[in-house]
Amino acid sequence: MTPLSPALRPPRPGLFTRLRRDYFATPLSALTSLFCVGLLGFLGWTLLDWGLLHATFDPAARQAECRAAGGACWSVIANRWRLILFGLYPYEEQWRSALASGIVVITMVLSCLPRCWSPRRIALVWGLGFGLFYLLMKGGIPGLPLVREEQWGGLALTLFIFVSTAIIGMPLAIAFALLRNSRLPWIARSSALLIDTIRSLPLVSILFTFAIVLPFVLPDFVLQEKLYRVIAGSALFFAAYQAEIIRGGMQGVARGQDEAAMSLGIPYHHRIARIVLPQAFRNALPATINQFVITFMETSLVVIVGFFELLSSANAAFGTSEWTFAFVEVYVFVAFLYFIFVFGLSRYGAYLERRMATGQR
Amino acid sequence: MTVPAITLRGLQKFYGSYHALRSIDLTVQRGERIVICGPSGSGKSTMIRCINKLEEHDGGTITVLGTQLDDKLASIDEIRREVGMVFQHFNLFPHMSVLENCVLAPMLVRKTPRAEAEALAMHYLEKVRIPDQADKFPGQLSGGQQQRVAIARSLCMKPEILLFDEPTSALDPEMISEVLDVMTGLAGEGMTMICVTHEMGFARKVADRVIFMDAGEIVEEGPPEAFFTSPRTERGARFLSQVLGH
Amino acid sequence: MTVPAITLRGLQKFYGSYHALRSIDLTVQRGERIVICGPSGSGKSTMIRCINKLEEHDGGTITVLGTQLDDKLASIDEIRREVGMVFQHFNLFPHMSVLENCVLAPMLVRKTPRAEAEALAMHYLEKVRIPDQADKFPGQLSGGQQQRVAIARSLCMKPEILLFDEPTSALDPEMISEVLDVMTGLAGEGMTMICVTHEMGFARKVADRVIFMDAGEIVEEGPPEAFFTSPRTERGARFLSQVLGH
Amino acid sequence: ASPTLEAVKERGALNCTGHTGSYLGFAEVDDKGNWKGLDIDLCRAVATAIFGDPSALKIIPLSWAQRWPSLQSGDVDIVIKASGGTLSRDTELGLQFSNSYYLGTTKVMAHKKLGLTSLKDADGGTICIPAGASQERQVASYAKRIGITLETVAIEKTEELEDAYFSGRCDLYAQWGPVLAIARSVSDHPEDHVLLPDVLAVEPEVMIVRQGDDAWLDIANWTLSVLLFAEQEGVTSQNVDEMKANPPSNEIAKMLGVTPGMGTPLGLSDDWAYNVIKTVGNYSEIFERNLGQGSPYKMPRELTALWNQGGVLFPYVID
Amino acid sequence: MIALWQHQKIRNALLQAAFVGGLLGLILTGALTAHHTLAAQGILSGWDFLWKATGWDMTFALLPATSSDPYWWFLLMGGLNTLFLGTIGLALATLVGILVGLARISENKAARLLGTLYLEIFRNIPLIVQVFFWYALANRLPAPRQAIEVFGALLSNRGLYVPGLNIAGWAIAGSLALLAAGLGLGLWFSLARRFRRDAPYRRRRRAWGTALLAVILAALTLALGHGMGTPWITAPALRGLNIRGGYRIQPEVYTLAFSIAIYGGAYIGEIVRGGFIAVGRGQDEAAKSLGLTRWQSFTRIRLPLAIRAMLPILTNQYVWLIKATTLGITVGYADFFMVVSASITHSGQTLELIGILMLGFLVLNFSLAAGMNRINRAIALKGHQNRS
Ligand SMILES: Nc1ncnc2c1ncn2[C@@H]1O[C@H](COP(=O)(O)OP(=O)(O)OP(=O)(O)O)[C@@H](O)[C@H]1O
Ligand SMILES: Nc1ncnc2c1ncn2[C@@H]1O[C@H](COP(=O)(O)OP(=O)(O)OP(=O)(O)O)[C@@H](O)[C@H]1O
Ligand SMILES: [Mg+2]
Ligand SMILES: [Mg+2]
Repeated sequence: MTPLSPALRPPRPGLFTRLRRDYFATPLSALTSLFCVGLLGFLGWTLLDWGLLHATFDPAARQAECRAAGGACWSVIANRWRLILFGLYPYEEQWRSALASGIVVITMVLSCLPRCWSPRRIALVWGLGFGLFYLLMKGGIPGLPLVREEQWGGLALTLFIFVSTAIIGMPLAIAFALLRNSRLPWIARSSALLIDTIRSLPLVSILFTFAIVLPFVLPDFVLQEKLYRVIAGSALFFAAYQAEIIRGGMQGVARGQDEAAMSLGIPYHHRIARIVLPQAFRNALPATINQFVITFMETSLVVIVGFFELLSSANAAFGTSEWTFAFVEVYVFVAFLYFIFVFGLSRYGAYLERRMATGQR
Repeated sequence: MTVPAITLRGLQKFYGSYHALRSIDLTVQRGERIVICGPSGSGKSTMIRCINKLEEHDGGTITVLGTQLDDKLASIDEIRREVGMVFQHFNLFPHMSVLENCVLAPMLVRKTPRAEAEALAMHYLEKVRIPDQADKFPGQLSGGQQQRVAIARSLCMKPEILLFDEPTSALDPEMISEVLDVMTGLAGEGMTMICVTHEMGFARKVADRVIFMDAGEIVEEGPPEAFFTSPRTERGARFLSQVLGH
Repeated sequence: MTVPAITLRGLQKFYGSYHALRSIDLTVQRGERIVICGPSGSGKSTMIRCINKLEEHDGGTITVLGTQLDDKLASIDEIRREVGMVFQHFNLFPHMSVLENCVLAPMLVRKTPRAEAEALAMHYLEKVRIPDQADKFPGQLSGGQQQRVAIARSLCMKPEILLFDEPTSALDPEMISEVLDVMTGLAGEGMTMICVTHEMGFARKVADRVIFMDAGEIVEEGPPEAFFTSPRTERGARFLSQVLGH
Repeated sequence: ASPTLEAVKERGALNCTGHTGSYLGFAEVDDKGNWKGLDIDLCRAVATAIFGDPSALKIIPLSWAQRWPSLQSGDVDIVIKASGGTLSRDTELGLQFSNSYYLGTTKVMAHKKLGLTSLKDADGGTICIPAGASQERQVASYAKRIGITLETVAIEKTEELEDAYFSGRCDLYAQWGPVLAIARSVSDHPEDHVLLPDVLAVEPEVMIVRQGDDAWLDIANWTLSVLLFAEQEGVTSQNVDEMKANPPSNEIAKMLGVTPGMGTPLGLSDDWAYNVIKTVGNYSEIFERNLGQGSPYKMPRELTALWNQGGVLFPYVID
Repeated sequence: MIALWQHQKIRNALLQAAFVGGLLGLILTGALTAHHTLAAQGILSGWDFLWKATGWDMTFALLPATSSDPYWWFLLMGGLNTLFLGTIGLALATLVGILVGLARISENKAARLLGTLYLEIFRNIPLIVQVFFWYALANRLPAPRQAIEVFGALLSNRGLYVPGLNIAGWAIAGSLALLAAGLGLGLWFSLARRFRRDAPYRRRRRAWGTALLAVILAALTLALGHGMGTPWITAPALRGLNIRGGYRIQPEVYTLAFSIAIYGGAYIGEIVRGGFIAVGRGQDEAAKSLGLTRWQSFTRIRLPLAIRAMLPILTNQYVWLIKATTLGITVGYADFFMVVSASITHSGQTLELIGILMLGFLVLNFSLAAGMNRINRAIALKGHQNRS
């Protein structure tokens, strides 16, 4: 309110005082601090020692050299990274897979920018990004030989499954949430049962069902590539969870909002699209980000139905006589890849939360 | 103007087994300004929420601007366009700027082009004396300012009737007078208004008629001076003594 | 009684770089009843929250019942026992019945045996006129009743000083008078009270002194009649005209 | 008149089983993402028999649990995935087997420092076995037979399983012979592990198809027969062109399509066997490339040799 | 017709009928097609296999399960294993979660930093990778002869050996059951609606009385099961190749439980943090201004309120974590999913077994959710909570 002259600023405590206040306020707190710092230091040093100081980086090195050095054997990554990243994608065409992954990442980043948040822009970004991805990966036009879906693999496949799960699952989730919130009791009840059923099943069993059982159940003309069936299953699972998150968010929207819109004469679909959902999404943001994180990690479960996504490519990467010993390094590498994406997502979520906190009240 | 703005005949409303409105009869002429008061839980909000069908009524008839409200879906949105409502807690859309709040309904419902809707919105924002806040978000305004935006938002639909449900009771003392001023201004322009409020000063100055409700019934009605100075019922007298007491 | 109940000397408080209290000096004698008023954001809540150290102050001294509040943890808990506080939003513990709310602190802090604590609680619940609600949960009471429980809960600790932070502003008009009645009763018993409120009727009737704050400073203080009829400062006059205007 | 063959031809590719991850020697992925291994080469041979082109093959990676449902539902046309023929697979799952292409024995490896001479000494020990494979049953029944109790650790993924054994979680490791031998040969210290003499079971590995399509099974069987016959007669991918130009015998002439009659009854082209040998090689070439001297594993043929070299494999007569 | 459509009630009825009918139709069509396809392929379909002997041994079972036992018994044991691991995993995860959550809201910056690091690391790496990692680590522990000793427990690559009671298994099972029954009754007495009206002290007395009775009975049962003249407790010790005595927890079990605890702890930690944030400052300030100490305010006010705020989300998380046990297959823990999976390969009855798998998890998770909702309702705050 009243502008403050700089002379009136409170005195800033010195570094020592702050350290004392933050870390050593009471004996218990001091103990906790020491313990935490000690633990962090120990873990950090062990990791550094193994992963860097005693590690082998020479691509030509094999088991004997690596064992002699004592630390991590990054040679396996140097030799097998293309398999990990691209899976069974034809070797000469792997640039396409790399480019496609890049496009997905760019698309994701673009759609995370608040300035792209109008339905039309999002649709444009996604349509373009996804179309390009598909064209590059699948090919089948002059210049780009056809690469069938079962040859896709590695990071590109993981991204593809994740992104399409999200794209299909999100509208489905909204539909589920609205159905469950319906005023009509039978619709609300049966969709509640459906959602709860899907939610309490393990994802593996759903993937298994969609990949393997569905061919028995569906007439042939509905059946598509196994990849698309698996994506459908994973999207359904995502939708069931996300629906509950959105519903939670909708409960957080004051009833007065909907009433205000009603009393302005705004019809149902506009009320949902313009008033309720935007606020529901804000409320549900942390949970939504969490769900995305989980979904990204759970793409690794498609290994159970025989896809060469990141994790099974990694398995194949040490699954050869030369490298069977170096599986820890491969796992660490893959875990690191997952970590980058997921960490990015969760930091972005935190940023959004802060941004919205300042936008409101 | 032979058709009254609002006619309620034997209006009944139940919440489960709780009888919230017990046969309410009321006719409001166009241009009339009505203040409703009564103790908490007496059914004031319920009644005005029935008028634009935020609550379904369980018996009797509601006729608004000559149209009877029934189960037919089409008529209710048409009615709501003509009946504006201002809530106790403002209920502004927090994710839209003040201007967007105001232009949303005209653009979606009346298909007004954006430029025109914005001009209209600015006109009403000026009327409630906050044109300079148009680009802020509701969360950045004080309560009094928010309530004034809510009034402007309702006005942008050019409703025939405005309903107010305790528009000042969520405000700080200093802000109440801002909002009451705006409302008094509107009343002066001949808008049909029904206002639930305990601001007796406002009622005295503006109302054509004061309605006193208790336990789901209209206990007393009449011109404000008569009601405030010599309430006819004992219940009304007791209520007045408590509200004006401190 | 030579030791004053509360002495503030050059009290300073910053929120980040925002200067919320700018050198407040105030002495409250035992048995004195003080009403604090002032526009929103003027630092009223901040000041009384500093008195029982819900906020840390950044400069100056606070002396309560002869003990100076500093960083020593032990002294603060002792002081808090002697200083009760009633909040705008009651802050009852929703998972405990009314009786449990009242006996919790005496049993935990003063080690009063349960039977004795319950007897005491019932005594104060009678004083605030809701002994029959003792077994209900806060969520089942009206706002006015909740606030009265909050007062009883504070009284059960037999504090020397009671602080009220806008105790009636979250209440419906009818309930305000219930709570004000109880407070007036307390004042009559000689309790030391500091009360932030805009209920001018109450201030007139009860207060020994009215303090008017603005922008983190005490702008005016004096006996209520003098302040209400002829405020010395222009800011005070403006504030009064708005609060009393409608 | 095989519906499966028609479907495969219409699709333009054979759907054959791969592995999730890898199965050393039988299905591995090289640096460039290409499949190799004994099972994979057999898939390739069948694909070549049908299309004359080894690339008309889709390797579908499958987990163990998936192989039967995938075959039944038509996701794959044939299962060549180190799987043995069993009664219940034949009668209850509606499957049909080809001749055996590999004879694996289930054996047990032990840490040398335990000083075991046979499985009988290992009473009370811990044994690692692949989960959901036939070894699970074989170990159970063998242990019952010789009257010992073993604690089992069953893990689905071979790498995990072997890591469990080598790191000392288990005293013993029961596995299908070739995998066991390979595991030992690529371990840090092969000399620290001994193969126990016990043979828990003999498992004839077979190619598996759906029941009720005999003509399709014929194609699998004859592809295998041709590979073995070529080995028996000394026809290799190097000399097959010479042989075709001057067939040394009537049988070879017929096999290579010089005299017609080899293809049409099977619904294939007459030179299909020539294509197979030309592109994939005979059985011996396939074996040596993936498991034998040409591979890191250097496995001997043992039972999997031809009948005239002390093994049990044989071709049918081409007449 | 249009008039009919416009009439709300009729329209609602039609819409609902169409929706429910559509769903049912979808399920029915699927079932019929499956039946048709299977019949056409001559695949034996039915439930007879459930009574056949499996022919393999379960790696871990709470009750004996050998190769001559039928499939249904194995499936049951698998379900029990899932329940067993689920209980341990969820309990540990909750414990870790509380620690992490408290660290994250602690006033100590170092603890906050550690909590955040923990969260970001363990939440962001797929559980399957973590399971692989911990299992590999567990296998690299020293052999039994060089076992690490901690507080009388021995840790080796054959498992964790903890001192055990020298008491017959039936007695332990019986006393555990008694304790559980006592706990259940006690909870029921203190929470159930029908006892609400009683005075609190009487309710409390009854609850504690039941609990005490259960403890005494349990102790008696234990004494009965104890062999005369032998020591009560046996400590694990090295004999021959292996460690004997005490209880042994296999590496598969503890790695999996550990991984679930570590991973689930990260998520639950966030829920705990959310729960405490949701309590709002008001209650804490009220407690403070009554002179309650920080500890008293924490245990009496903030914790009980936080638990109420957390419970619904926690239910969700539990349901989700229970499903994480399906990763047992990666380390060879014979959980329900692994048994089903092995049964599929051995019996080939894919559809039936997948059906059983789904049914099992449905029952498990629905009853978990129902139980949690019950508790939630029992401790729900009374009346309207419209103020913070
Ligand atoms: N959704 C509801 N379900 C059940 N009872 C309700 C509901 N809404 C209102 N009531 C009850 O109906 C009665 C009338 O409520 P209403 O809100 O109309 O009162 P009011 O006169 O507006 O009171 P106030 O001055 O407190 O706003 C009250 O007793 C209230 O408890
Ligand atoms: N935690 C906080 N962080 C930053 N600023 C704060 C905080 N609490 C209060 N303030 C600011 O300090 C100033 C004084 O606040 P305070 O709550 O004391 O005002 P008040 O006089 O009680 O007003 P009201 O009548 O609205 O309760 C306000 O401008 C407010 O915005
Ligand atoms: Mg109301
Ligand atoms: Mg305040």
